[in-house]
Amino acid sequence: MPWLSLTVWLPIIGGLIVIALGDRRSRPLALGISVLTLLVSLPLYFGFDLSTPAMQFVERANWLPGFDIEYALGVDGIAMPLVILTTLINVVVVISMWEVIKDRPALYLGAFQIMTGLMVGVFSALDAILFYIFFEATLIPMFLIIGIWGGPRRVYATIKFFLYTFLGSVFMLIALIYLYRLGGSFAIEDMHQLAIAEKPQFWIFLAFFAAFAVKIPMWPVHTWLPDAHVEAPTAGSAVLAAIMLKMGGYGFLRFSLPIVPDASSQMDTFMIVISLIAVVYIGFVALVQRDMKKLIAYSSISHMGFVTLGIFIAFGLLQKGDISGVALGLEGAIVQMISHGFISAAMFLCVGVMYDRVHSREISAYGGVINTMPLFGAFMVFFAMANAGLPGTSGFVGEFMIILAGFRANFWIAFLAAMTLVLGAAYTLWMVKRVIFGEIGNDNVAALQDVNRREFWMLGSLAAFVLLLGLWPDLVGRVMHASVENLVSHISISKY
Amino acid sequence: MDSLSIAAPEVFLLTATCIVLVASLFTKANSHTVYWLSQASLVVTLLFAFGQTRAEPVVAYVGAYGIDNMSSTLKVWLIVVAIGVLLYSRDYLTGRRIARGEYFVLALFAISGMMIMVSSKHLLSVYLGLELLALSQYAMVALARDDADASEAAMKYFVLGALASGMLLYGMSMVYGATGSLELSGIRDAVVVGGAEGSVPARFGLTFLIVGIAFKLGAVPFHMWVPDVYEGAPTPVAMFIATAPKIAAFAMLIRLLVDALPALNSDWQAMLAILAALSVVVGNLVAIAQTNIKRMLAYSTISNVGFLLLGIVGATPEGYSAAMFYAITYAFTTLAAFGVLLALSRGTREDGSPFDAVMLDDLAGLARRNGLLAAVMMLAMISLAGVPPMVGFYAKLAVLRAVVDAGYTWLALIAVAMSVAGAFYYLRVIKLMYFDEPVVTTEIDTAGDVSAGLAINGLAVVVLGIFPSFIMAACLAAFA
Amino acid sequence: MIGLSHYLTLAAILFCMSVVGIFLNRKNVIILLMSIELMLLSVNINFVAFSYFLDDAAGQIFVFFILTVAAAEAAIGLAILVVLFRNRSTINVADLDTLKG
Amino acid sequence: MSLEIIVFYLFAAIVVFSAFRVITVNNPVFAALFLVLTFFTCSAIWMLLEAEFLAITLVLVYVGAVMVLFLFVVMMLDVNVVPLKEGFVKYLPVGLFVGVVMLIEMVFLITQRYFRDADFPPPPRMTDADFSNTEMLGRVLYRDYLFQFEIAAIILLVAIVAAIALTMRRRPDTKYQRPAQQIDIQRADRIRMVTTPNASADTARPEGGQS
Amino acid sequence: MKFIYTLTAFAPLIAAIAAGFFGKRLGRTNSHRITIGGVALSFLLSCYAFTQVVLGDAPVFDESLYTWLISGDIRFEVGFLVDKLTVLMMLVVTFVSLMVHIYTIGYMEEDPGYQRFFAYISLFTFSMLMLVMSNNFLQLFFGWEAVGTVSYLLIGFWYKKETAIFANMKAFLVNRVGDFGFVLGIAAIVMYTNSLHYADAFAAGPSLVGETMSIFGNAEWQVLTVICILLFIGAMGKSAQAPLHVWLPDSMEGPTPISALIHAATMVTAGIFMVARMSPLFELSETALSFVLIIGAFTAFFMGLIGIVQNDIKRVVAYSTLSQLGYMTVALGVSAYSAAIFHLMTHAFFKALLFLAAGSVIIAMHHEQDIRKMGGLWRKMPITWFTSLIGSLALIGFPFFSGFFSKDVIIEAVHASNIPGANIAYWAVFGGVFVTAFYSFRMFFLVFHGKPRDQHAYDHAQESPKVVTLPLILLAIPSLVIGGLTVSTVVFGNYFDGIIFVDEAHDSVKEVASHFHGAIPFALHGFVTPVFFTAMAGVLTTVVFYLLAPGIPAFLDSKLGFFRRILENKYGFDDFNQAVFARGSIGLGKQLWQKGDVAVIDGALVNGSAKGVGALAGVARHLQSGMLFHYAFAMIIGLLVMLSWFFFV
Repeated sequence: MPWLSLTVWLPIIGGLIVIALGDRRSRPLALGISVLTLLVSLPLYFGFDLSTPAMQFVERANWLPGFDIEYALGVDGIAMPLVILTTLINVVVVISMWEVIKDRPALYLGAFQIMTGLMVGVFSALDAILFYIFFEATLIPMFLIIGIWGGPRRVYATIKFFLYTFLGSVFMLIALIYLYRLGGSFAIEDMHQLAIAEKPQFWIFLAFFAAFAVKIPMWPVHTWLPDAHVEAPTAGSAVLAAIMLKMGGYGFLRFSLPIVPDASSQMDTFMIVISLIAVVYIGFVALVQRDMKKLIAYSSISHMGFVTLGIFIAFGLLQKGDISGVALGLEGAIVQMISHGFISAAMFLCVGVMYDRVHSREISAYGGVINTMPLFGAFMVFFAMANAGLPGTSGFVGEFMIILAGFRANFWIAFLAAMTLVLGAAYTLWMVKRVIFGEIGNDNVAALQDVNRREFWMLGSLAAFVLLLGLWPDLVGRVMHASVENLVSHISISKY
Repeated sequence: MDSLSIAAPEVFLLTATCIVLVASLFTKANSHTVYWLSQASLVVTLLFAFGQTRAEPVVAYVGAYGIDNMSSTLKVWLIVVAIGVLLYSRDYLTGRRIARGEYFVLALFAISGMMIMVSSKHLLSVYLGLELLALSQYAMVALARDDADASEAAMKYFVLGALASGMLLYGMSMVYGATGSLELSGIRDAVVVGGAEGSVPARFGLTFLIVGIAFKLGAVPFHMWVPDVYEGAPTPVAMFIATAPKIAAFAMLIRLLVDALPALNSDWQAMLAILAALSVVVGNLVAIAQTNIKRMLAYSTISNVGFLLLGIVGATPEGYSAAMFYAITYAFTTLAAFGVLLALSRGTREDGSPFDAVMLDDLAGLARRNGLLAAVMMLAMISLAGVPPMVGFYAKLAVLRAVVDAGYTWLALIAVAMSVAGAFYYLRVIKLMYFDEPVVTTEIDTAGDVSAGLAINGLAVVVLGIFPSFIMAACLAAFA
Repeated sequence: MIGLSHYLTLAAILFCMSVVGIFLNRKNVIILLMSIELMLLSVNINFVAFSYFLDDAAGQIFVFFILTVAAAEAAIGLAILVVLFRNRSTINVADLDTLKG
Repeated sequence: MSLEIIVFYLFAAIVVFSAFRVITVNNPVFAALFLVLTFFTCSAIWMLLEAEFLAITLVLVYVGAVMVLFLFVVMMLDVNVVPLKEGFVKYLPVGLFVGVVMLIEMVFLITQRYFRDADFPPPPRMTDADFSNTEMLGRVLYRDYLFQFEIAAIILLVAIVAAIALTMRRRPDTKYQRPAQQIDIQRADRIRMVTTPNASADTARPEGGQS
Repeated sequence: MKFIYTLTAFAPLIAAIAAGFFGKRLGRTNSHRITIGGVALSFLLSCYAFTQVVLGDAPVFDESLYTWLISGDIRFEVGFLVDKLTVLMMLVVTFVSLMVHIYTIGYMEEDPGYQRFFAYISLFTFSMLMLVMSNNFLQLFFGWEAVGTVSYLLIGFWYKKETAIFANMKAFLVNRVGDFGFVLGIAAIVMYTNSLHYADAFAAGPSLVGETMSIFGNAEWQVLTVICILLFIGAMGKSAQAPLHVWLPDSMEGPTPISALIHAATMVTAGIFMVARMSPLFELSETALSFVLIIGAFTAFFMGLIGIVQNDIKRVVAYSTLSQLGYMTVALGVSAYSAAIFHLMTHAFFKALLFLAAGSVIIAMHHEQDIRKMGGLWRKMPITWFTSLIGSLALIGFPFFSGFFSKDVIIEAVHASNIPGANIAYWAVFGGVFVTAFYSFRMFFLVFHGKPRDQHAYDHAQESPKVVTLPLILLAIPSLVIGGLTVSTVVFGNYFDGIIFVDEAHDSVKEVASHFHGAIPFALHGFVTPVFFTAMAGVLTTVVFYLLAPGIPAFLDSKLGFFRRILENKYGFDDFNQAVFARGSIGLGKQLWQKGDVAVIDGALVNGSAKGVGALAGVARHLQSGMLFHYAFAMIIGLLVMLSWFFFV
């Protein structure tokens, strides 16, 4: 079975059908599609061959022979977990908007389904242009989701989001075309084999950087994210944080590192420095946010700083000959992405649960929520703890691995990175203290109803995954070893 | 193949046009007879043109005229786009004091002119085809006789157009003087590569030719007519000018530069590179400041022409086919955008004058008034912005590839950077349609065939974006 | 003896004059149209001269067609002028500035 | 210095002068007349190039038709001539500069350097008594340029259609005669029978009495 | 055995899940039955393990349960190491926990969060067991953080109380500062030994001697020193050593049982346990040991001083805990690991006893915690009074009481040690004895003796129910006897052989052991030491101050108010943290946000460039002037430029 194609196209076509059939039946239909998508994506995990770094479930078809562009899909150990993450989050997100969305639900649900398909496409494309197409195409549904169903400043936020990320990625397009010119192929794996001189490598790296740093996002090109998150509807924020950001990290792993390892190596200090700035600087910024979504958005940036940190300490470690540390950093980055996918989605959905009831995201509009919503409070505290990187939750795993790896590179890298232990706990728990604990803050809070069955299962399933990955990260870890090893072999040889 | 069947589409169309012309005299102002006759003649012409697509390249009429892969493909698309133009125009013209019969007749003449340009193998044929097109267009712009803006636009268009064709002619005369031939093949053989001194007169002529071509395309700094004409002309005419003639102008460019003067490519590559860069920058930048959607689309045209020229800059067959692909897809994408505007332009304003959707704000909340129109417009805008998976992305990809292949990476960087700025104004249209609440909440109903046409047009923007191969294959074959 | 360059120079002078004329004339559209006729004339001189010195009839044929087209162009141009005058009651070039920006 | 040269320079001077006046005079009527002069002298120069037919055509078509059309329109529009001068002087330096630079460049490229007279020797004189420029053109035109000729015809048709479409106005107050309607008339259309209630004997059949 | 150990650790977890998720359905009684059952099972299994490991000489158990993750060549595993140190800890933890569970039935009787509380303390027991039973650093850290989290939840148990939810956040964050160092320490170990497993790390330890790393510029640091100090920073957080002690007094906002369990007996001693566990590493770095010693000494003396001025019954005990933790740390610093663990154990019993007794008083006083409003309670609640007396005597190190043995050994060991800083430390711990005696009996007398200061409360006071007093009694017994029974084996015997490693050069206990001839002679000798006299001096002072001449404290107050204020301000640690760290962070965050993100990045760069483009577009559109001659001019210029091409190219 062409599982990957199914996973890509089922939600896209399903989403179109949802839109076409109109609002009345849209909810069960969308849920069905999302569950079906999840089911067809599961064989990717269970049928995955752990022993090989090669692409698996590969599908190839001639697509644009004139362009030398193939329809080629496949996943390795780096992409596959992200694909599963995408399909999983999709189901949760559909559940999350069940009653919430009233305005044009068919369009809304359909847009999410389409976006899911496109994001799976991003992670499974083996052809650079196919990748680019999916990468860019995801902007359109997200643009509409924020723009149509967003908050009061949605227009500013969504246009900023679109243009920011679009600006970043067009340069990548030029780089891909340039690589085609060098190697005569758009296949990503062929690009990995290319010999590229020093100067072009630098420029290509910069182009990739523009695309992926904006997407992930790194400091200082992060400012679109808080705005987009704040204005997006809950489900939009969840998907944006859970999956869209990962496209940047995935891009670094799939493109920057193996294609231009020498330039990446030259730039690694720079990348590490801005990653650490993201961790520390953004940590402080998150501390003073008054809007819960903004706080979580900043926390996402800070966590993504770990991802880039984990990726780019690889070069310093390679020079030391510390292969084990390299693997630790890279795998840590991937684990961090997966984990953040669950946790940030959960955090945004938690805010959504409250927003649906009180229609405010201001921290000051709450207080003592746990008095009226004990179950919800438990979830919120749990996810907050996970966000703060509590061992036993998935949030800990990636950070721990990256700190371990960072220490091997340089004491101060680990030192600054580890500051997140304090900062992350500070901003998350301070928010929890002000929102969840305390006396009932006002009449709105007093009137709150605890989570209903739908919300319970939505948050509960995410909590289960957070816990599962925290207690047994090897579930994800084992699938990526071979691929990471392969990646290490790519970056450890010069491409000059 | 006998010479008549080589010119069969043109001959048929011209004959049919004359019939339409006569018919228009004897039909009532609000009947659709002329429209259907015109469409019928276009459809038959399309069949003729389609019949030629598999023909062997051949030249007839003492080297004046011929068909090859490029001409047959372009003709098909020209006619397809023209059919769309007429379809979308029909209901607009009803109820407005615009001479309807003449609109169709002149449009058909203009289409003939374009087909002649596309197939020309001779400077004189190029010139005559161009003039046939241009004169029809001048007249069409002025057709709204009571509209002061339309006549101003027509006047500007006319004067600048005449100036440009004067320059083109001057260039032709120089090329003729330098080579002693008016046939494109003769010119090509006469201009010797490498003879630096010897080719100067031809290069001198080339400069003037480029002015003529650039004017027709609307490349900066020969673009000044574009916004004014788009804004001033009645919307159907603006649509007509914005779509099919770009294909014809592209063909003219290929004929004059690639077919006739390939030996001078280093010269025209450099000139076109600068024109392209300027067009992309100016077009995208100034479009941001626009509030009139027609004017905005005009600047969008300018920027897209810049992209089209990028394909030529590389001077490779791939680049030409990329540019050709660009021209074709641009034409039908813009067609969709204008089609929506025309579908919107119905009813009256408060003062009783017919309502024309020309300002951006007229689109506010369109998604709630008519989902189809909004969706088609959105697809067109996304495609023009070059976001995948729309067809506009492939067009941009192809030309960028060509330009990077040719080593003009800096040009590609300028182009994509500006296309991001450009995305802003396309997004603004989507924003107005989808994010804003409508001022007028009445639903908009469109005629069934127009809706179907728009739906197909919008779908084509996506579907051809996902499966562009067959057009691309034809484009590649044109320069194989 | 009169060489080709004499004729070409004469044509170039006419061409430049027409160009300058189009730029300098800010008042009367009709004079713009006349400048364009001058430009076409300069092109015609070129063609006739080349035709003569290349001993090739094609140049003269081209001129023949240019004359034809120019006549048609003049007709349409003047028709537009008339329409314009009816709408605006002026043919002042500087007044044609409604469309801009 | 041969007669040819004198003729050329004389006429060239007139061409340049009159062309200059075309773009500088105030009154469009004068401009048109100077344009006529330019065409005339130009036609003479074409005579030097043995393009007799074109020279005649230029006079006939341009002077006889196009320029008359121009003059006609100028008269019809009855434009106020007085204020047309302002602005001209202001932009003259720029215009002159651009014109002169362009001229220098063009002349530099087209004169002796590239189009050397030596490379383009004048062809042998067509001294045959029965050689006709017109006939030669005719043969070429109708044999080799038939296709283009047809297109030119279409262009003229377009010009006709366009000119009519743009300028012909159906005024609502214009009275037209419709002969068919005039003939196709019924009695009832013209006559209304009126019966007055207090009819007297002498007015009982007024119409009948008249018919 | 694997199954038994797994069950030991997981029984409380299962109970916690049952009570936590299904507490409402189970009801109160069933909930406490299940959790108590779980912990009791753990306790019994711990006893069994004790018999097997200590008495039966079962081999040391060191196996992994499952592989958590593999990355590179580093295996992250979850597994148990059960040796004599572990079983000792297991016994202490499960026993105290069991007592607290039982006590809670009475203490939390009326609380609506009854089931939740049981779930939390069972979860805590599980976490603590995971911590002490770990055989690797990953699981150690897991347990480390888990106990911290449960502590966070329990301090904030009464989530409506503003002070409680402030205290729990503070506790978590301060602990996180410690963890910050701890994680770096683990990272260093992983870096230099390439393993998270204790055994591997200890084996690799000696080979690291002499290896250096650069941290600040070119100054080279001994790797082992860095590792040990980083690890110890973790311990400072958890075991509340100055300056990371600030959370512990505030943690008294939680219910009293958890103060006993978490903030006195078990969790806070995790740091001590950890350092003892890491003795093979710490022994290799004298610098690190000195650091530990100084920090411990400072904490032991100065934190005790603060206890003198506290009036909240629980806070007095809390500062006493700080001080006692300081003693343990001092013991670690002088390589007297066994003494530290020994004191940990005895302290666990008597401090839990003291807390629970305090809780009993609080119940009797209807949740009044101010000792100035108590008095004369000994008549009303004899059991509490008696057990408190035992606890207090143990605390001040009265001979034959268990506290005596552990404390005296520490003081002797410090005296015997030659580690840099031992001199100062000796005077600190010696002085601490007086302080300890003073605050202990100040509280004791104020609460139980003298005249009732609040007659109304006194009238309503009565002895607590059996579920409360039973644990008091059960804890009083070991407080009384455990020291004497075990001192010879645990401290001076070979109990920790092969587990705790002490360098010959540092072996201060050996020096003490040379004077040790059995527990009873040791205790008898205790009556004639300066330490004993000092302690007695402290007790006598309190007798004078608070029983005989209550005017003296007030008089001293008026004379020495300055010192009192210093102590009441806790040396300004809290104010400093609040002003510098809390406000500083918020201020910095605001600056970075408003100036950095909003003004510079977003305002100037992002929106600025967007505005710039917009402005440029606004200007550029004026090129399109609408004038025909300008258009023509543009074309002509374009042509001219292209013509000029020939002259320049």
